Amino acid sequence: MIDKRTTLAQAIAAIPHGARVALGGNTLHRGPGAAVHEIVRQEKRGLEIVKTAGAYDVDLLCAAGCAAAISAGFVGFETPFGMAQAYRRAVESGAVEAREHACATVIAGLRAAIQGVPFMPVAGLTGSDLPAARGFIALRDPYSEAEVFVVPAMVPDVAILHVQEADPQGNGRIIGTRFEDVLMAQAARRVILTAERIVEGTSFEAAPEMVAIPGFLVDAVVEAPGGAWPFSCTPLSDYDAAYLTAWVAVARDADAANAFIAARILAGAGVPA
Amino acid sequence: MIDKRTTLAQAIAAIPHGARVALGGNTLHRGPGAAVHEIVRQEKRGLEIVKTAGAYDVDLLCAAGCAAAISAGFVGFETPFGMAQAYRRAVESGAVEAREHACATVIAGLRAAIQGVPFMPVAGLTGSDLPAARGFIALRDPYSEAEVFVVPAMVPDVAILHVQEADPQGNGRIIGTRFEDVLMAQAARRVILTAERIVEGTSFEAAPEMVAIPGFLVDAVVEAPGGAWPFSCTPLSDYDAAYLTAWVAVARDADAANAFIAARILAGAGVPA
Amino acid sequence: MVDIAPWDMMAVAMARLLHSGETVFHGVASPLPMVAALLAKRLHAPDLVYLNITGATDPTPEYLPISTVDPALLHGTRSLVTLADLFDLSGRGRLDVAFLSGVQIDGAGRINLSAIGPYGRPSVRLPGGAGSAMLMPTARRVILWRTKHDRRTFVEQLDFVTAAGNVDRVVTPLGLFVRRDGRLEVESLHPGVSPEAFREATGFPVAVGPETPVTPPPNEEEMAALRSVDPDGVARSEFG
Amino acid sequence: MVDIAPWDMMAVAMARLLHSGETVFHGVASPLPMVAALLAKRLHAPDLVYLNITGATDPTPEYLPISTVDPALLHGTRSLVTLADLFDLSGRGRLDVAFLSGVQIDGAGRINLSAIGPYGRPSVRLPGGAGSAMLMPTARRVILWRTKHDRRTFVEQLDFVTAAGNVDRVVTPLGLFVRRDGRLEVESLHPGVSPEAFREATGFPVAVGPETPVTPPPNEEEMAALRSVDPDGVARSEFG
Repeated sequence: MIDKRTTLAQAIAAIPHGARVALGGNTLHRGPGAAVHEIVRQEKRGLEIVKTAGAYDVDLLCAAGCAAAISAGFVGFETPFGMAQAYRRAVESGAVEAREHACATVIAGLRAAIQGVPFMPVAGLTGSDLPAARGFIALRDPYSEAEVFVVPAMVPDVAILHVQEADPQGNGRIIGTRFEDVLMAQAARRVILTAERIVEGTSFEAAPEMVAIPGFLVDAVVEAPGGAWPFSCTPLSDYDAAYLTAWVAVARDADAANAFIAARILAGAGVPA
Repeated sequence: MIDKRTTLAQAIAAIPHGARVALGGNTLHRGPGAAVHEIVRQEKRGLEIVKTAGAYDVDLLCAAGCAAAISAGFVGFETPFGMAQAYRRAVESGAVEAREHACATVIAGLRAAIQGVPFMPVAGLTGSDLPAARGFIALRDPYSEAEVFVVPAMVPDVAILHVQEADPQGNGRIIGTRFEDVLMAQAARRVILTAERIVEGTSFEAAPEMVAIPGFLVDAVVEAPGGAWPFSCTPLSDYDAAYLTAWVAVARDADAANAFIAARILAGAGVPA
Repeated sequence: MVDIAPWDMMAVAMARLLHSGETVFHGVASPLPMVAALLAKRLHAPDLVYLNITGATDPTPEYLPISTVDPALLHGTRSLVTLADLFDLSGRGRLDVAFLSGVQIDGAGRINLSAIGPYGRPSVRLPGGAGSAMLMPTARRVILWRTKHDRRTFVEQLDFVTAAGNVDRVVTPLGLFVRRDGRLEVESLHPGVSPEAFREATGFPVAVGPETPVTPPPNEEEMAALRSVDPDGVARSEFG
Repeated sequence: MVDIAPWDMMAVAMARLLHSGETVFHGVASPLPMVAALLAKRLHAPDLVYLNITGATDPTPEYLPISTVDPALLHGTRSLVTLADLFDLSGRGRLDVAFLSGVQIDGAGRINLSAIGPYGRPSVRLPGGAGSAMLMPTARRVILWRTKHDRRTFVEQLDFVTAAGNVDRVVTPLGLFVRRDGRLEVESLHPGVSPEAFREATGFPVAVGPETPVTPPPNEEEMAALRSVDPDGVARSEFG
């Protein structure tokens, strides 16, 4: 069986500038933190980030100049930490394009990609300015004459997902909420898994229902203990509230954010290996 | 918490004549055998049966005069037992309408129902006579101009699923392949679960990923040990090859089939309780 | 009566709007709806089905997290659904209640969570509506809550309509709106809130006066249940 | 050479068509494809990804069932996908090989699994095409197999086109067809099969003669691997 293990540096190096990158997890939880930091270190540019609800990942990639567009339904740190200030600055200055979605239209775009169809109908959206702003078109149902909005397929060039356990063939076990990770793994052209630990795949055979990501969809597997940091990774670790508080405090100001990135991320200080 | 347990007789009695009934399982495996026999006993009429790949269930419901239409991609017993003879007779005589699908269009129709949209695009179908025969329409993608077939939503009035374990609230654990059971549970207006055994729901809390059917979608839970018979129910029982061989032998002839149904099903002889 | 904490009043008022047997959903950044759903289950709606963005179905959290996407909200769930499953549930008309909020809310109960100023080049880029553009028209009832009640929140004119739809009630620190014939009407004022104060804080015209009912303050049973559901006062976190 | 059992010849010929690294799928009633995929993995395609209708991904069955939807085909799988997932895989162009069959097959490699006689009132209602109408146009390569090779199977004109698409090869007890420019051409005759016999058994015109290559018979390594993959001869079950 193919051994798909590689280093984080090599896995991220394969992502071209301008790629459409889907990131797993949701807000403060089980995001691929180590991979996002490596993207910053490798100074990727012009990325489109796809996620239903982003937080530190989207904010950092905006601050570091890696992102050109954000396709998401929500970008913020939730109650504890408030708004995504670097994302705000980048969008308000025009440096980054906010491709606003309802979370359900991100899912619809991924579903169309997964099913190999050009568009996916989605319920609702009526009365919202979003379809006009995003160019989402309503079609007439040829069977019932009802009208329904359709969202174009959204195919990520790469999905980066952090899981608790993976085997060398890319089978990935997610403990707890799967968020949109499984949809992203199916929709993307390439899939990078970072995993808290690599295990023998034989250990998955007793309960394959627990394996969220089938290995045959995965291209690269990276062992990354603590690789969700500063996101939570249940049951191993909570989100790093002190670190996120420090980030939000500097994210508002470009120079402060850059200094933070240089010290904490590029230099690697304060970023667990 | 609501206790949804009831008897098989009561659960089936709630199904009106002419209902669209989705049946779980696939060909010889994990079909709701006991529920299908109860449908025959209660002499339901005019049912539309929805399934990707049916076998004894569809064949029997045709022989017993319960089915008026079959919406399926495949109806047959696979290699061991050959064709569904009663289904053949019923369709060839015009007594039952074969609403032929590709299995993927059954899934597409259920997906549209699940998502609350009027239609679902489906890849492929090009070059097939099926769209013309079934009235499946191709739409032009408003974004790319590509053409894609769309299938109308198919909302079952009831889904009947047999699972290995359920709790009184309707959480259902499926061991092994889930087939289209989860889609049917989401798409149907009502859901009836028959279960090999009823367990305390607390036993599901350690691994909710193993629970395929969320209880809040379920209306009735019936304890039915051996309730898949004559279908297989892994790991408890294989399909009953001797019984299915006997059925296929009589299914070809109306009188022989009726005599078999009277003796083995209506009288209950040879049907495990 | 004015010594009722606004987070207690809001949590209780929101819980009272929920009925047993209803499917109730909240998403990200929703401490008050989380508390309200669990409180209603404890009080008068034991068969309420509590659903949240973690994919938990009727969880029994050991403690309440501030992040409402927190894995703590999975504790005790017996099945696991996805966010996509929950949107689908709403899409097919089977979600009874969705809790949503807005940075701006207009007199029709429409919300803006997208941008202040011109949408293409906003003066303030907001977080976005998350699921609201899909949920508001499809959920059977939408309950809006907002911990700020001022003229910057309740506006005559939204800068952008992020979502519109089946709004039933709006709960604020000052009182409750009910939506009738497509317009928000004042249903009740919380204890100690004057009609003038409410009118002053609302950017669109509202009929409010001495005849306007007063929201019944939380009773002892409600307060006791609230303390046991939310001993750490997570609901308060929304007030910064 | 004529003492080669047709099921052995077909299983080996089908296995030879599969390459390492390919994703390969079969559905219901497919003993020969099941055996062929496992045989190819054993022989020359260790990294072939064997997928089947049970949702297994690279299972290692302890025994081979006659029903190819049997739970026995899940043994050893490390993940579980659904039939819907597998159709989606094909729909987005990521399924390399789909094994399909037909009661009727025409010279373009199109199949009929629906009905003999008028579709609306057939003389024989057939089982239906299962996934084929969706898979044939979307899978990168479709390999058809049929254990009967006669003029009732290989026909000039289908009574109904259940599916059409990316057919690459057709494997029968008499030989192999390859599809070039949209038409089935004879690629090879199995050992002991005469050009006349093949032409006689085929209902559409085929170019076949003394120059037509002979399918290499199963070699010792192939036969040994086949015996170990399918010790009970499940492949033979398709021959009734």
